[in-house]
Amino acid sequence: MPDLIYILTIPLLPLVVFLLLGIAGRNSFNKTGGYIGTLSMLVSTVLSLQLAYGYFFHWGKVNGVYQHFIPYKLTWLDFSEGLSIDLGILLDPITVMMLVVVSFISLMVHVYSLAYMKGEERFGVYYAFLSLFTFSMLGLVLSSNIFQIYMFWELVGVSSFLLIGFYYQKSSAVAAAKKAFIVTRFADLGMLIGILIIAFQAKTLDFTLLIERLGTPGSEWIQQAVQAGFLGWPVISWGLLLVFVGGAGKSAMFPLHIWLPDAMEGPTPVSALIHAATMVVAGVFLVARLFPVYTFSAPGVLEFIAYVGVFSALFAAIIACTQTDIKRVLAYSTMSQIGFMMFALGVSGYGGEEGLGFTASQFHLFTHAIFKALLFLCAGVVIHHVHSNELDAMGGLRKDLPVTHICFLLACLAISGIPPFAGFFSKEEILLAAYEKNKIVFALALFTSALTAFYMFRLYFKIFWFKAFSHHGHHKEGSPVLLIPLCILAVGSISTGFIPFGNFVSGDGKPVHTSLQINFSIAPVLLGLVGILAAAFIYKRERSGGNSTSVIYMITKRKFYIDEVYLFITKKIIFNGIGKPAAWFDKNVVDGLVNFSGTITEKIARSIKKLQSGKVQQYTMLYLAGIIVITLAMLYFFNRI
Amino acid sequence: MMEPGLYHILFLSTALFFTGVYGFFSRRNLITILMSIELMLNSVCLNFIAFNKYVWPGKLDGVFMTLFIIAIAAAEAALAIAIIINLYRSHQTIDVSSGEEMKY
Amino acid sequence: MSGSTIIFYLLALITLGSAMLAVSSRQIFRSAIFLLFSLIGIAGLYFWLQYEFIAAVQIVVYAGGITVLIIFSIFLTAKSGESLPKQKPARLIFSALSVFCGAALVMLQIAGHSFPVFSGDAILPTVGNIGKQMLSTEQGGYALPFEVISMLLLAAMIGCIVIAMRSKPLLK
Amino acid sequence: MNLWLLMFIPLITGIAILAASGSKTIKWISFAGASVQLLTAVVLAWLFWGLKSSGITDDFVFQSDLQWFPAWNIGLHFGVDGISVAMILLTAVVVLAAVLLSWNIESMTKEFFFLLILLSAGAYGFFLSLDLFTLFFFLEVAVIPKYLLIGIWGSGNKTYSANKLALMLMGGSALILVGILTMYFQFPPGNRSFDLIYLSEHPLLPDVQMILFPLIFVGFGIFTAIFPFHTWVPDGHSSAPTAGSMFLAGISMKLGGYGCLRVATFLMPEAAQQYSTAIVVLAAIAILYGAFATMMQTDLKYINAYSSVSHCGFVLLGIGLMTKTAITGAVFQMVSHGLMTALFFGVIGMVYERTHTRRVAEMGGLMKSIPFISAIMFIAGLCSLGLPGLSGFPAEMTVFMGGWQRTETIYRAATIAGCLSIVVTAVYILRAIGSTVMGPLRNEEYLKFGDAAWNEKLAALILVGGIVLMGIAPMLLYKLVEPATENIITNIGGK
Amino acid sequence: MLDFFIYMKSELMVTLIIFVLLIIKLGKGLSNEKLLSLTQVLLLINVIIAALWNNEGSLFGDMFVTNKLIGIQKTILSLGVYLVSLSFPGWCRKSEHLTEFMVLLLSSLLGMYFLISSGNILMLFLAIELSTLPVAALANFDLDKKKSAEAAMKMILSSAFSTAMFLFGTSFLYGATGTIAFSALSVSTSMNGLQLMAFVFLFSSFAFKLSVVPFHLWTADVYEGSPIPVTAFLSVISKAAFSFILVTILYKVLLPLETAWYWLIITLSVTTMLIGNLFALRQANIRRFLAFSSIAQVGFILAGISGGGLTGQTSVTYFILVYLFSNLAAFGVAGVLNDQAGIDDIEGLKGLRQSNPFLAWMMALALFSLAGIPPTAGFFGKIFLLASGASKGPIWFILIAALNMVVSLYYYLKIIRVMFMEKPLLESAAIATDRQVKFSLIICAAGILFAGVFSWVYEFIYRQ
Repeated sequence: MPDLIYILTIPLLPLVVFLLLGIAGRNSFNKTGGYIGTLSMLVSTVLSLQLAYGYFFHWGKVNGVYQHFIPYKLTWLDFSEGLSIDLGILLDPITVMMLVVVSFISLMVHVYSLAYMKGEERFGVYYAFLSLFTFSMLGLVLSSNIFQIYMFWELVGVSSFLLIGFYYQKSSAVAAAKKAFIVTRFADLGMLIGILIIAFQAKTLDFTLLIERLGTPGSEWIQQAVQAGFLGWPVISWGLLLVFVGGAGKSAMFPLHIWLPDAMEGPTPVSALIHAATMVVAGVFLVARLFPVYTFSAPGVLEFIAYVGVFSALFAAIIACTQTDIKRVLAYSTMSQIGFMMFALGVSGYGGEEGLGFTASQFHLFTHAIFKALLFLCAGVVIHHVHSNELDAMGGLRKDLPVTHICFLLACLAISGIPPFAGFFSKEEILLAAYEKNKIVFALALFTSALTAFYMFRLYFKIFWFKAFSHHGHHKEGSPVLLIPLCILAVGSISTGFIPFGNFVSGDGKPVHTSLQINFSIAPVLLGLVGILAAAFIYKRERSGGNSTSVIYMITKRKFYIDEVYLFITKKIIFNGIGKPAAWFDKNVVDGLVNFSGTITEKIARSIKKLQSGKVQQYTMLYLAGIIVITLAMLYFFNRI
Repeated sequence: MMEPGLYHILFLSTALFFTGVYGFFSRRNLITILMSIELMLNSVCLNFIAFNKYVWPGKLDGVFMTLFIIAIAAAEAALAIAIIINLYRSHQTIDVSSGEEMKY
Repeated sequence: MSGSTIIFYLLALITLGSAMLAVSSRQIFRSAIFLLFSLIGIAGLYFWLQYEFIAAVQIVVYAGGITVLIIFSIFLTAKSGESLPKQKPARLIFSALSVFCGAALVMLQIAGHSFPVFSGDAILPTVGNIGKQMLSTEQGGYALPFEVISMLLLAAMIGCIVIAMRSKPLLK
Repeated sequence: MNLWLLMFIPLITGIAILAASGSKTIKWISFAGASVQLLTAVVLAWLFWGLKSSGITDDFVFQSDLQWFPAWNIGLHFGVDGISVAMILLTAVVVLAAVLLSWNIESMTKEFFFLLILLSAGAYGFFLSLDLFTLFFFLEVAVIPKYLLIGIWGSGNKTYSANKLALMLMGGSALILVGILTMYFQFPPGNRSFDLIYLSEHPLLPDVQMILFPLIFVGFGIFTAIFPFHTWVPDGHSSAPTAGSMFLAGISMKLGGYGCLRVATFLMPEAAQQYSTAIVVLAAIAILYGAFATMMQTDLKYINAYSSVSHCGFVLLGIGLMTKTAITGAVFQMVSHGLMTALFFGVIGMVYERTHTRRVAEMGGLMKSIPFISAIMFIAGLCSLGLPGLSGFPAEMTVFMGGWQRTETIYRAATIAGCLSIVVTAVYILRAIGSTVMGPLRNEEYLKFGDAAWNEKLAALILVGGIVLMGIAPMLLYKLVEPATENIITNIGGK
Repeated sequence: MLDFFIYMKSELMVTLIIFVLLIIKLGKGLSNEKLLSLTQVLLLINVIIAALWNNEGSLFGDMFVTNKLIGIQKTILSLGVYLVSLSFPGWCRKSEHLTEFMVLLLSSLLGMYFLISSGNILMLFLAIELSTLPVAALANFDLDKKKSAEAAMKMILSSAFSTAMFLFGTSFLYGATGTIAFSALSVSTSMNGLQLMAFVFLFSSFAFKLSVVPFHLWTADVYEGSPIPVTAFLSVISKAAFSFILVTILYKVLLPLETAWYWLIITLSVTTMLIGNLFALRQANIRRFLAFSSIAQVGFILAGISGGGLTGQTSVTYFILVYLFSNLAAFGVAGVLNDQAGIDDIEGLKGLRQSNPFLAWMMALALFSLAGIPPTAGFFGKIFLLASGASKGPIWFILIAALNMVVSLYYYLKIIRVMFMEKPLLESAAIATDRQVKFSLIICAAGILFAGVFSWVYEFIYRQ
């Protein structure tokens, strides 16, 4: 094993760039900031690839099992005996895989943004934020400590906030940024409490130790943790459930998904990077990271995850069918795909063939990152071209944007699970894993998969077909800088499916055999094709979807009124029900008491002013009265002795 | 009736004292108030003499107290009358209610 | 009932009676005269107690000095025959009440207290004894109070002069 | 190191201010004094560190004991442990920033800076003292100048606020006074002492503790805005001039926390154990209630003031939980909140000087006109909502971590309440920042604003530096504080 | 014989000054200006004499006793009178009867010397009268003011009443114990009905002079009506002297009644603080305000007295010193304002900071000291009083006392607010402050600032 300390440079390079551009990006590096950022990203990517190569092919495997390595660890903050936040690097297959994904997609987005964001007033700042995000995300995937993950989790959240709110003068962007941050923060609350619970049960925050204690079958730690109960569930289950809530927040699982569509207010490359490929899969990554713990300490939670995942997948797919904003459709599709990854984890077992779900989930994560980034970047080109997000403003663009058209089509095929594109392989594995474990989940997933094909091609047709193009004929497709990333990603969408993923990534580090089962694949592929055809049929005419009056359509279009429910809870219950009374209470009761003590004193003072009547005889009468009273008191108290 | 003795004199002087106090409280004319004070001081003198005579004749403390009280009473009365006369000049009355300007 | 007893009660009656009249009479001049009677009554009691020197001082200072001063000031400040304004009944009642309480309290305490019986040689309050002690600086001497009271009288005199001999007319 | 140095520098600065003339001179003198003090504080920390790492195990070092009132056995007993050093550093930083941000004070400059320095002297003395009387003396020194600062240079309903602040704080110190006097007279004549170390070695009877603990704790608690005695905080902070708010929230509220820890808990461990449930409940109420009340505020200073109530609740929570981790967290939170809130108030002051309003609704899009100030405000806000990498995060997390070590339901519930507040915090901070710094530009006039001047920049950078340093390297502070909390914990017999 | 001169040096000196002044008056007389300077010089000498050669001893068969503490107390009184003579040159210059004024003032001072040195009830009585009657006359010295006449009337009548009460009580004490000497009384008093009653009557007279509630009612009216130097004298020097003698009476003479007077004192202490504070809250006149504030202060003095022993004695003496500086500074400022601008009401102080920063800061310092705000000496004074009270007192007592400090802070701050935070009514021009007043104020300020922090002042008193 080589000296791995150089891994530190992978996340630190973007950090340095962030600091440089953050401090001086506005003035000195506003123009050149993009190039600095891209260059550093390139270095990071190369290093990641090199690491991945080394890990997977050279030194990572010992005795046929991929090992955990902790090449670097620094105690960042001590809490107490055994509990400390360490900043460390944990290398295992999923880390390395994620490292590659993050740095690679980030590089693509960096390059793409060079052209896309050109001429922005805050170009340098944009790259600073992008670098901050990349740093945080890299830090997240490298984390060796559950609290470290939480830290980077928060940082990721804030960089997402900054990037969504990049157009800070747009009220909707600010609102979306706030919404994204607050919703995920709320989820993080769950994660935090979950961490507290787990830390208490395992007496450690370190992943390696944690997995050793709570992720090893039959360990006494598990027995202890399972014994203590709260509301009928073992405490550890609660803890893991809460941790999952954190993951669900970032990964936009129902019902914490509401921020994701709004987050599309950010610049499109940002959506590609954060809200499609990397950050939103953090939840999946987190569950995968703690997978042994889930499996052995709280299998019930895992089942729950499966249901949440598949429901989210279906739910999002349904909504995606009716949305008219290109980016929102993609956002819902992202949500849906993450649902796939989630339930894949949920139906997975640990080790051997049982662990297919795990591998499939990670595989899908990998392929999805590539084709979803591609979709977004294409969408960016389209939006750039028509200056609108609305599908109604588009149509027939295949002549104007030939490269984009092709790339988009490839990506759509990939996501729809049409062989031989990348999505097919990963999705197939997921479905297989679900089929073996849970038939209900499998059925829903199958349906969702068909729906995916339908709405993706709805999008595709609406953008590129069925409309005479007239108004935007004069634009060129864009600079090569814009197109190169598309092409690279398109190649990725085609080719990555062929990677024997199971050899590299699995729950226990041992290879999983993932052979393609042709007879199993027939159904999903056919269903996918049906979806595509349906889309082609329905949307070939302009201004289709005339049945927009039907109730179901309306409900779907309004995203099942989830936003309204949230609005009701926040505005009516939290603001008016708690905040206002609290403020009122403070102003009137607590403050009122303070003021009241003042007024009452003044009142008393005023009411006894008559004592000082100005009449000398009254004074002396009081004098005598005083003497009499005191004498009586003295006689009463002291004369009896 | 009993042979008069210490207690008789003490009761007498107490009565006298509180008669003075009553006068102090109830009169409106400043000079009559002053007169009431003289009554009170006199009763005290009587007390001292009675104690000196009946209880502590070994020393003349009571007598000296009385003497000095009488002297002080004179000085006090003189000063009080001067002040009252001055008040009369400024207020044109010696009713005690004239001096109620400062209050509360 | 011996003569001495009769004399005591007579004196007591004069003293207390005229004192009460002095504090209740509506005629200020009469009040002053009743005060004089009361003071003379007390002087009589001193005589009865065989404290002749004190009795003499009482008559000279009080009856001769203070009463005259008061009468003069009555002349200076008001017409002698004029009857005094009536006090508010509430004030009278409260005064009487508080005074009654006070007197009752004190008298009860006096009645409840047994004073010790003196055994030893009594010093007679003769002029000689008083004079000797008054000027003695030794233990039991009263030279210092004597000096102090001289300062007091001086101060009182100066005060009286300044206050009573106001030269300027009143501004307001 | 002679701790008297830390008292002399403000003293000399104060005298120099009184002797100087010309507002520029006065400002530079104050600046110089504050800078030298900061340097001294840093040197102190350095030497302290050296001493600790050389294996000295004394709880308090650099002690110097001077008889002050021998008749009462009162001494000017100075000494520091890690907590005091941290607090002194905090004070030095905040005071320097406050001086810098008062550069625009033109009326009664001399008095202003003198009072500011006097306040700081009070705080230094308070943190240095190991004698309860001296401690109390310095505590009170640091009250009335605040009244004047608010009343004279403040804004809004200032007399009301100043009165409320002074009276409530003095009320608190009255309780403390009663407590320490009674404590003093618990010992037979000849053995009476106000000395902290002596008292910690001769604990009071539990019955007495049960009476005195609430007095002293509530007394100090008022300084830290313990519910329901927190109402001076919003009014006082919002009416105060910038430097006043900075000092109030940054340091003054820490006096209370420090006192609760150092006097109440440290000297009366049995009672502290008994009352810890009550403390924790009150703290949890303060945290949540403060946070919810903040949500409804529309004035930037009120927002920060109420959030201070909430944040200082963490200090009390940490102290009430009485585990080593939680107490360390409380100290962390004191330092963190001190820096962060001072920064926030400083920024609000900068904004107010330009916009002449503090109402959130009347601002918007400031990022466009004053990017530097906006960025600083952003950082302050992020720190407030506990972003990793800034100081709020380690502080809050340490408290939570410590809290969870107490297994009783009520402590767990309180800890969860604390956790919950970080969401609410996010809501109000983002609301505030979203509609001031971000959002559409409300007023074209705003474009004419000049961005931060050198003094503002310097002040902001100093504070941000502190925040970031603590945020990325909390171990530094931890190493400083840990032996002290260890000592407290051993004394009170907690975990 | 030398003893006589040394023990009575202060009394003799004051008598000498009185006679010097009278002789000058009998001669050609001097201009007020010169007379004032002369008096000031003589009083300064008096202060120095009072401060030096203090020793323990007694004269005239224990009628006159002195010791080091009494020496210090006399020094404090002398210093107070010296400061009073410095503080009100405006009033003094205008006065037609300055010699008489000074003579009466000094007579009263003489009375106070005898008061705190008295060893016998007769001396006590004479000293009380000697210290009170001249002040009653002085109260009338604003001859052309109605209020002054009213004040003098109220003072002489109520003090005559209190004298009668004092004597009435004393007569029974004499009757029950057969002695008027303190040394004999301290062993022959005992707890029985008559003596307790006699004690209450006797005590009421001290309470009256100290304006302890409910015997305080004359205070505000007299303070308001009297000439301002007299008010200052009354509120500071007279209170000081009577506090000192009350300590002696309670600690030494009436020791057998301690359990009784202890509870009386703390009850009255609490009542006095409360009532004084409540009345002070709503006063508009500066002098009335200071009157009630001084009543509240007396409540604290009583708290200190309740502690007993050396600490009680020391803390009371020390507090009186501090109180003297603080209150005289306040009265000094009030005097200047009254004299130069005719300001009598708190409203008149509006914006004083802008028009007269020196006066405003002096006033503020004085008020802070009165309120017990560190680092002024008032803080230490109050705390030591409370500590002395706490040495015996129940916790509720100390709690009420401490909370009363907060209430009192409210009204002191009210004045601060008026001076510092309100706009001036008119563009009131700067008021010329006499150099003497400045000097006096600076002495007071120095006292306020340094008598506390420099602990040797307290220690010095403690070690006597």
